[in-house]
Amino acid sequence: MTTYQAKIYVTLRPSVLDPAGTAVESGLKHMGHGGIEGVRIGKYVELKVSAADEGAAQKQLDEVCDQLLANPVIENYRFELQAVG
Amino acid sequence: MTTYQAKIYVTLRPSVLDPAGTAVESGLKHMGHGGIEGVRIGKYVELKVSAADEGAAQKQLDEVCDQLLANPVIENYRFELQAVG
Amino acid sequence: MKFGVIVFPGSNCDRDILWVTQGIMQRPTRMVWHEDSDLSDIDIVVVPGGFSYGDYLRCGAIARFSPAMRATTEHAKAGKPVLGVCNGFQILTEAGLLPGALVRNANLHFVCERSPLTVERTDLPFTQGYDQGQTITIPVAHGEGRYYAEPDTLKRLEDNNQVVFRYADNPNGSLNDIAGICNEAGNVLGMMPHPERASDAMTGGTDGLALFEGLVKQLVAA
Amino acid sequence: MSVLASAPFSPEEIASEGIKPEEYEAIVERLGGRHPNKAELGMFGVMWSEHCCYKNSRSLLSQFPTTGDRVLVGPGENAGVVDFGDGLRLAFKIESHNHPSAVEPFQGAATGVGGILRDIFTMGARPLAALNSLRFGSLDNPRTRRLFEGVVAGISHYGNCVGVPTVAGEVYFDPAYNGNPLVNAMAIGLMETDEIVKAGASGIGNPVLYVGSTTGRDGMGGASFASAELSDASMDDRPAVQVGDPFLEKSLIEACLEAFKTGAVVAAQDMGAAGLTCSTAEMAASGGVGVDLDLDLIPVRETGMVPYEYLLSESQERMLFVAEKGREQELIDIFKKWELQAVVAGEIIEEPIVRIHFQGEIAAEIPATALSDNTPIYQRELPAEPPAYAQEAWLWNEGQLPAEDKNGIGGKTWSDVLLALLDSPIIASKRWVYRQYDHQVQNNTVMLPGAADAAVLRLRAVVTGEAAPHERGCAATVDCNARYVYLHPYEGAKAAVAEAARNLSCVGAEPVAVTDNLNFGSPEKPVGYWQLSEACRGLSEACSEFSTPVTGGNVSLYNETFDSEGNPQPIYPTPVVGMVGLVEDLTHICGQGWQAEGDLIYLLGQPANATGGSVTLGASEYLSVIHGQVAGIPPLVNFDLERRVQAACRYGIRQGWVRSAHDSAEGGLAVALAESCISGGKGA
Repeated sequence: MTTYQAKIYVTLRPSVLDPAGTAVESGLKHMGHGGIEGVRIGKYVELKVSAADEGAAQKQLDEVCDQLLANPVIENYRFELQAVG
Repeated sequence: MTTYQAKIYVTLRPSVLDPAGTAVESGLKHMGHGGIEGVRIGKYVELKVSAADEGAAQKQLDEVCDQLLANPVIENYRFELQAVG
Repeated sequence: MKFGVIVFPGSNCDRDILWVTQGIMQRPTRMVWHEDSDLSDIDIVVVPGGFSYGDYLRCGAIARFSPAMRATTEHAKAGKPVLGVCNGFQILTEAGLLPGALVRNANLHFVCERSPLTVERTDLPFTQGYDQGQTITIPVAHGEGRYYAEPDTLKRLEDNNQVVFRYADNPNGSLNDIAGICNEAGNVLGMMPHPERASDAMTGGTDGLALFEGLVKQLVAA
Repeated sequence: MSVLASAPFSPEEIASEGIKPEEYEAIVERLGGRHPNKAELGMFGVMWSEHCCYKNSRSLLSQFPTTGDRVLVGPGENAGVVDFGDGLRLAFKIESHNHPSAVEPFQGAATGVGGILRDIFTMGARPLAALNSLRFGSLDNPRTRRLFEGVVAGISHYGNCVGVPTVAGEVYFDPAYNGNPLVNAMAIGLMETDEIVKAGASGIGNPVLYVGSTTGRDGMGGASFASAELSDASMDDRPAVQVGDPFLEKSLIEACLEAFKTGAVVAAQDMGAAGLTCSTAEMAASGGVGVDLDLDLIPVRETGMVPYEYLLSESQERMLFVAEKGREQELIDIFKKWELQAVVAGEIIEEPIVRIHFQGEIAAEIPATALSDNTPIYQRELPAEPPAYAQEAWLWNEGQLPAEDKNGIGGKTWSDVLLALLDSPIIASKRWVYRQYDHQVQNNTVMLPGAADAAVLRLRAVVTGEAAPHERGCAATVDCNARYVYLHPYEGAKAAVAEAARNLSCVGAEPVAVTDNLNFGSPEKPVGYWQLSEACRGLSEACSEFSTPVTGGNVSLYNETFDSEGNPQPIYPTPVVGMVGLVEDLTHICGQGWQAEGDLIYLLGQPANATGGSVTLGASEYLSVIHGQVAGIPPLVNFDLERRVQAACRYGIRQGWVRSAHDSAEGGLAVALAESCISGGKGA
């Protein structure tokens, strides 16, 4: 079994309104940071998964993301895997 | 002026209790995903910043993270910049 | 002797405080819009509960940069009283007027309850109306009220006797059961429970009124 | 050649808009013989859905009593308004967000709260409180638990952030709702403007103002979706879920009330289900005028949207105003202060049509009434006799129960029975739920959740902070025992109104008016229509008997789920009754908990062993939890006795003789006594 460090990025689907992003963007403008747009806020998850090989780790991670980490109705996800031991 | 696509990762400092991460970890165990530990949940922010050059973009982003996106008492941040136009 | 209540677009409890200070105590109170930076006519600044700027990112993260909050920082530096309630407490920590941070409740749920608190010190304008160690019941209503600070900050708080209220039945996992703290000078108080919701017998409980009355008595005497 | 054959759309395309073949022919006739284009077809599809035009229920709703000396605004406006004396006028309404909550529980429920709050402040009233009525499948099903947690979190998020206290409600769990939860949200507000703001447009040439949030593709076709049966396939309708922004809505409340007080707003309408289509059509039709609107002027959040998407989008937190010509800039400045969109997007025209422009061309042109009043109305036939399931259930009688004696029944002692009842999710404490709602913000909550049979609120102008020149308050409740309605729609519906009135009387409030949310299965099936028709008959009779007129509400039909073999399962017929009551003097009210040792306990009304059908174990929670049976005829309502008992209870409270009062509902007398003990922290 190998342990992999996973970095998962869960983001709102483009067509879904992002109230948090809008609020931060207008807050930045109030603070004088004019040159910033398109603020979108999502979740960043780190975890360790031990699996037979990278393929198995990927398969398990897909399941974990679909079932729990991401809400397929309004979110997309992608992840990076790195063997650590 | 160049526009840079920024990807910012805001994570809780290790010393801070992460109830959301713990809840996800125990949820995964209930769902039969035994081989997963060390779940930590943070924020992932995407935005576009237009600046004279990469150095200026980096400086502005540090300010934005220190002032707003991350609370230094409980969070660390890092980001990646990529020129897009 | 005038109260000033700061109003952010997302403030919800600003009018609840106005009801206590002006409706019940008949004290002049001005509602200060967040873009207004003139507090020269104000004796006691109150930063109320609510969701200042929608606070989806982090409670109080944006509010601290508003003109009214910059003026409040000067007000505090001049030794004048500042009271931060719930979101107001979060804003005071984000603005650096009080140490530590308020993070998500340990059970991940918003909690609205009547919470028993122990009064830890009564030598402050805010708490002179209570007895030392008295238990009072004040409503709490928050989703991010768990007080957190680094070990050394926590130790300094306890050593300097800056903990003002402690939960008798911790609703959110705050370290050392901290419900409310003050700065070293003792003129800035931040607390998660809502004293303005326990100041009117009609809506249950008056344990919170003594806090507002204490402030007025102190200033009128000074 | 039939109209359908020459249609520029395939039968599937027409059906996908929720339009039946004969309805398509009616559309062509309404358009003076020409075929609709894609945008117009979509507009008809959403406006002729049950959710918007009540085509299956309108004839049944017309029997409801809707007038009374306290009723200032009845059905037809965004909310009903009643007069509480001393210049206090209360706006209130209930609405459902059942289907969006089944697909995305958090946002579905959150936007349900956002929508019902908009119905209140669009009348010129500041929202004072929210209530909700929720129903889920059985709790041992993991999907139910996820739906339940998501819905409660969504309501908590939106209500807490917008600063409106959630003060009362009900939660039921029953396998009949597996996969099709019911999320009914009710709101109450206090009028702040002198004139009640109505939706009817007027004044040819007056500008039409679009205010609030930007428009995107979210929530496409929410209304027709709300009336389509939910199936596993509908899980792919994913983009049909709107996302709410409670922070923006809070600014919208302040901006709208400020705008109304200028007197420059002629009419206002919330953009709920069917967004721009519904608001333009209803404003034009109810004003007897036309609306000319240009989509190019609408602030958008996404690029490349086509008319179909603009007109059907259900982006949240948006409203349509008609402003007095010349004073629109005054209104735009108010919205700019609150950092909200506010643009002139069209004007009122004399011709009673809705004309939509897009990139210089006419994208849609439809007679306004064709969209909102002149819609198909279905008169369906009542089956000759009650369905088999009902007739069979009515045969049940107490003789069929196992033998019992003073110690217990069926091997259980009476204490075991009581503990089992108190443990049933329907009866058990709902503290886990209301603990997540801020129920004290605005400092007007006099009775806390769990402390009494209804919420009691102080009525005062929140903004100015002065003391109220009166001691008046309002009480509110939402009630419905759906098992009673399932087993006997007529008697069950009467019982729902009676229970709501009883709950108000138990806190000392006089019942005043009703808003109802009818959650039923498909009316196209005999059982579904029998349930709907009989329940409406019962509701109407009871509302007249208690002189609590109906000032509006909501209908959600086609609430059915498909089990794995694909056969449709209708939910329990659930006519939720939201009722508001007047508290003359806030110092003379009471809760449900015992107050002091030595106080005497009285049972008002029927003795425990009364006969004649008013006191029965039929359709009871006891029968279901202990004996696993859903059968029998529910308790019959005796209106005369009910009125006298409630009057005696209210009078006793007002004299200060009665120190607590509690109505006997699910679980009967034993549970009622237990609840008063738990609430008061004393034995009995």
